[in-house]
Amino acid sequence: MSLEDLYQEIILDHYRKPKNRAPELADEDVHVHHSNPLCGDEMDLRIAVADGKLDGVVFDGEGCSISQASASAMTQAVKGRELDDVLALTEDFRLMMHGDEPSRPDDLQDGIAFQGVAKFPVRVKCALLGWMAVKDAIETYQSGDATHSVTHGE
Amino acid sequence: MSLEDLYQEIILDHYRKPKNRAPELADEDVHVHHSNPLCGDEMDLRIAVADGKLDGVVFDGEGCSISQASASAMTQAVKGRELDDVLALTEDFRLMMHGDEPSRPDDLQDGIAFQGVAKFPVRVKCALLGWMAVKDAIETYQSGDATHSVTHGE
Amino acid sequence: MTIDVPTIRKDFPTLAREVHDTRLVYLDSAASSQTPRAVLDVMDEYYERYRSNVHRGVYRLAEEATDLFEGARHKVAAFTNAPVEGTIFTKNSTEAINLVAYSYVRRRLGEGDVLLTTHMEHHANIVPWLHAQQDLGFEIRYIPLTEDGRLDMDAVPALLDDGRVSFLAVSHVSNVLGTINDVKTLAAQARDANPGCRVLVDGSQAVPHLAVDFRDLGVDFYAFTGHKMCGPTGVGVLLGRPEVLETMPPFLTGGEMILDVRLDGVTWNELPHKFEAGTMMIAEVGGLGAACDYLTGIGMDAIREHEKQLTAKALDALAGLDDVTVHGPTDVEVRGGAVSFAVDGVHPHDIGAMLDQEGVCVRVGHHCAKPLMRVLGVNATARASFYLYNDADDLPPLVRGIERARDFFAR
Amino acid sequence: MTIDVPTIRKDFPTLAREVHDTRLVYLDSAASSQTPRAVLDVMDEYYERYRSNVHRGVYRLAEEATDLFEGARHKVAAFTNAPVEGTIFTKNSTEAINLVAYSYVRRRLGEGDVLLTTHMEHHANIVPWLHAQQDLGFEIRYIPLTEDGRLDMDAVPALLDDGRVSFLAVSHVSNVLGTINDVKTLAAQARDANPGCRVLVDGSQAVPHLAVDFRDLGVDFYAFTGHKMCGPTGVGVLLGRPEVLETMPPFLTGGEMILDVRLDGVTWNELPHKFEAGTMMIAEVGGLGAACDYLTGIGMDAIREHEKQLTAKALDALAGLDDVTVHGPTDVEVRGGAVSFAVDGVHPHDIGAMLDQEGVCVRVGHHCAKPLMRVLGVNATARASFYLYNDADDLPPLVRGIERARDFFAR
Ligand SMILES: Cc1ncc(COP(=O)(O)O)c(C=O)c1O
Ligand SMILES: Cc1ncc(COP(=O)(O)O)c(C=O)c1O
Repeated sequence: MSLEDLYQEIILDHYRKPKNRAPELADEDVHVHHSNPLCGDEMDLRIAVADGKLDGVVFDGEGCSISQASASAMTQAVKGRELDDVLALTEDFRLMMHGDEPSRPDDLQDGIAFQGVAKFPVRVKCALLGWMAVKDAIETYQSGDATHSVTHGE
Repeated sequence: MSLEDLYQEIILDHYRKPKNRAPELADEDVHVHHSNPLCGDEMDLRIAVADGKLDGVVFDGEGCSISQASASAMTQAVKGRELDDVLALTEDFRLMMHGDEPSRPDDLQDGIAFQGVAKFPVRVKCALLGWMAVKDAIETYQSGDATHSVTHGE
Repeated sequence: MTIDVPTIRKDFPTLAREVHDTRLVYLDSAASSQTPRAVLDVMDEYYERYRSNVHRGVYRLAEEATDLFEGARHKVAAFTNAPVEGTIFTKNSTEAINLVAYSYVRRRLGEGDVLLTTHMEHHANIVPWLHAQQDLGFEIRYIPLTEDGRLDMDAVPALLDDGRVSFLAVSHVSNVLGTINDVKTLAAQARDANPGCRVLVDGSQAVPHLAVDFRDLGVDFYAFTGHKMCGPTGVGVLLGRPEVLETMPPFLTGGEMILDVRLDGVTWNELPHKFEAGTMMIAEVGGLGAACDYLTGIGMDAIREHEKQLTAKALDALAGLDDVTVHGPTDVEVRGGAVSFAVDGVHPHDIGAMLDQEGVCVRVGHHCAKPLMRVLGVNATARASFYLYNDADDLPPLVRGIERARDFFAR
Repeated sequence: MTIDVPTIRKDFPTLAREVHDTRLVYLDSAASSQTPRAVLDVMDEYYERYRSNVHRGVYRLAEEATDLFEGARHKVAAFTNAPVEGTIFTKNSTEAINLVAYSYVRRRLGEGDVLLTTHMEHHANIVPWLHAQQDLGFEIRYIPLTEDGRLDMDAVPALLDDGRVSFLAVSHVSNVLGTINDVKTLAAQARDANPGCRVLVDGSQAVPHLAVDFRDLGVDFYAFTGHKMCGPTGVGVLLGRPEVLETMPPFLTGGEMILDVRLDGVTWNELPHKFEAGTMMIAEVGGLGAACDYLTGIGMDAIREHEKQLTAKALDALAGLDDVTVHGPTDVEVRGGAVSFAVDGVHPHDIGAMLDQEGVCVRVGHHCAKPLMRVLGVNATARASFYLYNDADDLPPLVRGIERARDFFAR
């Protein structure tokens, strides 16, 4: 698999024009900070919840094209869904990164473009960063907290 | 060089019928204990000094044929000599064990038979044990003490 | 499930050698084993095809090197039925045991605590405790031995009785006596007496020769070394229960084992990386993975059975010699293939030198087990040890050399 | 005294490889160097001809293995002009530094003491001190950097002024900035301020690239690592002044490093063995000896001169690129061949991935120097690093890849 397959047009688009990238979110319920110090990636993710649904989600931070694009695609795929549904979708994405076929390819929306990343083990962490952050944000919300900070390892 | 060269008749003789091997010495001035724990050799050496000369020397202990035979040959070569002369002869033997030609082959007496040991690095320590003990005993005497104990390393 | 030794011997380059114009008979695998071609090939391939550093390299070579390294971790974990995140690479058994000494024993034990060990330990499993004791003042107790060199299990309850034993360090198989210890039972007894007691097993002489199941033993730590199990020099392993490892501070610190370093503090990496500092022995870990494959291919049960039979023959042969005494158990069900012996009136050094003339490599000395030597009442022993590439053809040169030494030296 | 790179390249098997259908351009020697055939041959010969354990074996193979091992010690000592008994083998630089952390710093420093280091250290030369500080509470001070990434020598007197600096830990050459530090002057200054101050130099990036003279530097400890200097993985070195090593307790304990073990006490072995516990990395030490021979054959001065010229060309080429910034000194007289750079708007990960497509291996990330990253105000850098087998032909693929990454990713 070549680099061109990794950096597909869809991914580059999200990297160049990220969706829902912002330093603030109106009605923010939870703010999490995730970092991947081994790569030098840092991500702030904010969510707003309404009626058990993910009403708003924005991310901000620094990282490689894969981590930024994946976070962007993630926000589109999860917005408006039930919280538990987002958790399930996150798990689907995670398994895809470990080489499984996704069970909900349509729901992943542009996230499906990242399937090829599974072939580049060092980049899997990058693609997962945003998804792990949203999962953590929801769990933080469910446990009644408003902020959380996570450092990812190998 | 073969094992037969190492275990020459002279060496075997000293091993089978050691000279000056005894647990005690009349008029003992100094008693040293030397061990070579890596081989499991233990040696007690006793000297008696009269008129600046080595009047008596005996050894006792446990060890391989080389260490026992070498100590036996040593006692014959050093007995009756001036203390400083014994130290010099000891140095000659030590250098021989490191591959040099001995400068006083005749004075070493049967000690010369151990020249071949230099080719068997692991056995050099064995051959040296008695010589190092007599050197230490004289130095102990010269410093005014009566006993000393030494553990040899690599 | 039998072993075809002539075929196996072909895998080991050194065994084709002659010394002193005679066939090499290598009976020193307890000190270090031979290494098969398959292991050397894996290391050569690394050096010749994708020599590079592991982890986080974004280029092809580094990915291949990482696959070799982490793939080997999975192999070693599978080989010993241990959790992958509790499979930590060290340079040898000794470092593995020191890791536990520094990050567990020195952090947890103090006055009033007791560390229990045995009279048959290798220095690697005793000096770290004596050294820590000098600084911390805990008590060390020793399980004594029976006449025939087994642990005296009858003495154990009294040693555990006061509930103060908070660490048990015991070898799985003795490198001098060959004794196989029932470490599973010992670990259970120690925990019965004190639920907080942690157990370390020195498996240096077990993993090469027996099928070891870390999870089944129910111990906290298990150390072994690559160079005795058909692997290369320079690599060892500490297996640890992740729950326990999690609670321990790191040992060696530096690169690779941290997630973040600020001048006011450090975030340790996740298991197992937290305990692997600096650039690891990449080729050697790869080689150890290949050694696991090699041994698995032959079968650990087959190896054990083969060694049992060969050891029985060796014990028989030695029993037939005048003036020769074997240390350790004579029942091959409870012993491995390390056979220490004494020849009346002949120093082990002289036995070893004479055996060398017959092409036979044995180890002589204290075998890094001075306390055991004192118990046996000797300064040194000669030791022949067997592995999968030895067979009954290796026994006549051994017997011949012993007889020659006896006749030559005995006074 | 010039270097014939095409001929030298033939010594390194991996360099003949192609990746992604293009010639491999290995620019990651600061992470780990390639290993020449001559080094591999020595290790293979050990495994194929005299595989056995060292020290005190009375048979031929063990004597040969001991000669390899101790012979290599003499080679390494000569290569760095260090005393043989102060030449200690470890598994890597990190362990060498930890040895000093455990057996010196943790035994001697306490509240009121100051350990002085710098803002450019590799984690190996900072995390051990931070970790010890957590337990012992001494103070750590940092020598700051100038704008162009050199140590700010003007700041040093004030840092030493109160006479409380009792340990100085500094790298000889930076793995990120390439900076060569004047460690001889620093050591003298530290001792002037406090005669009892001990100095450790992390020479991991120096020994591979410069002629290092341990005695001339006048430092107490000097650490380096085999895998960056044409040697194998799994071996490192601590050089130490014997007078200082004598006063230190051992670090790792077990077999080989003791003379005697009684249940009530231990007699440590003589230097250097006191600090070498357990079975050592025998093949790897042999390989490191061969690496010293190999580098000596080419000449360390010639290597340094070659790298200086090549680095100058590389700095020129990068200076000609828009949006590319080089970290660290631009004067090749005071820097080695590690060149870190940033491309505006492109994350180092993406640079590395794109360079891989051109066959170019560079390292991206924090290079185990997080504190330095903070000083530079970045999360990561891309780093190309040069060695004796690189030449100007390797620069066009590097430039091409950087341009491609910039054009592809820059927003
Ligand atoms: C400056 C410096 N110090 C220390 C190290 C650590 O060396 P090792 O990983 O071999 O222990 C390195 C390399 O990684 C380095 O570049
Ligand atoms: C029982 C036992 N424990 C520990 C060791 C130490 O192993 P290493 O020297 O590889 O650290 C050995 C072997 O020397 C051994 O036989």
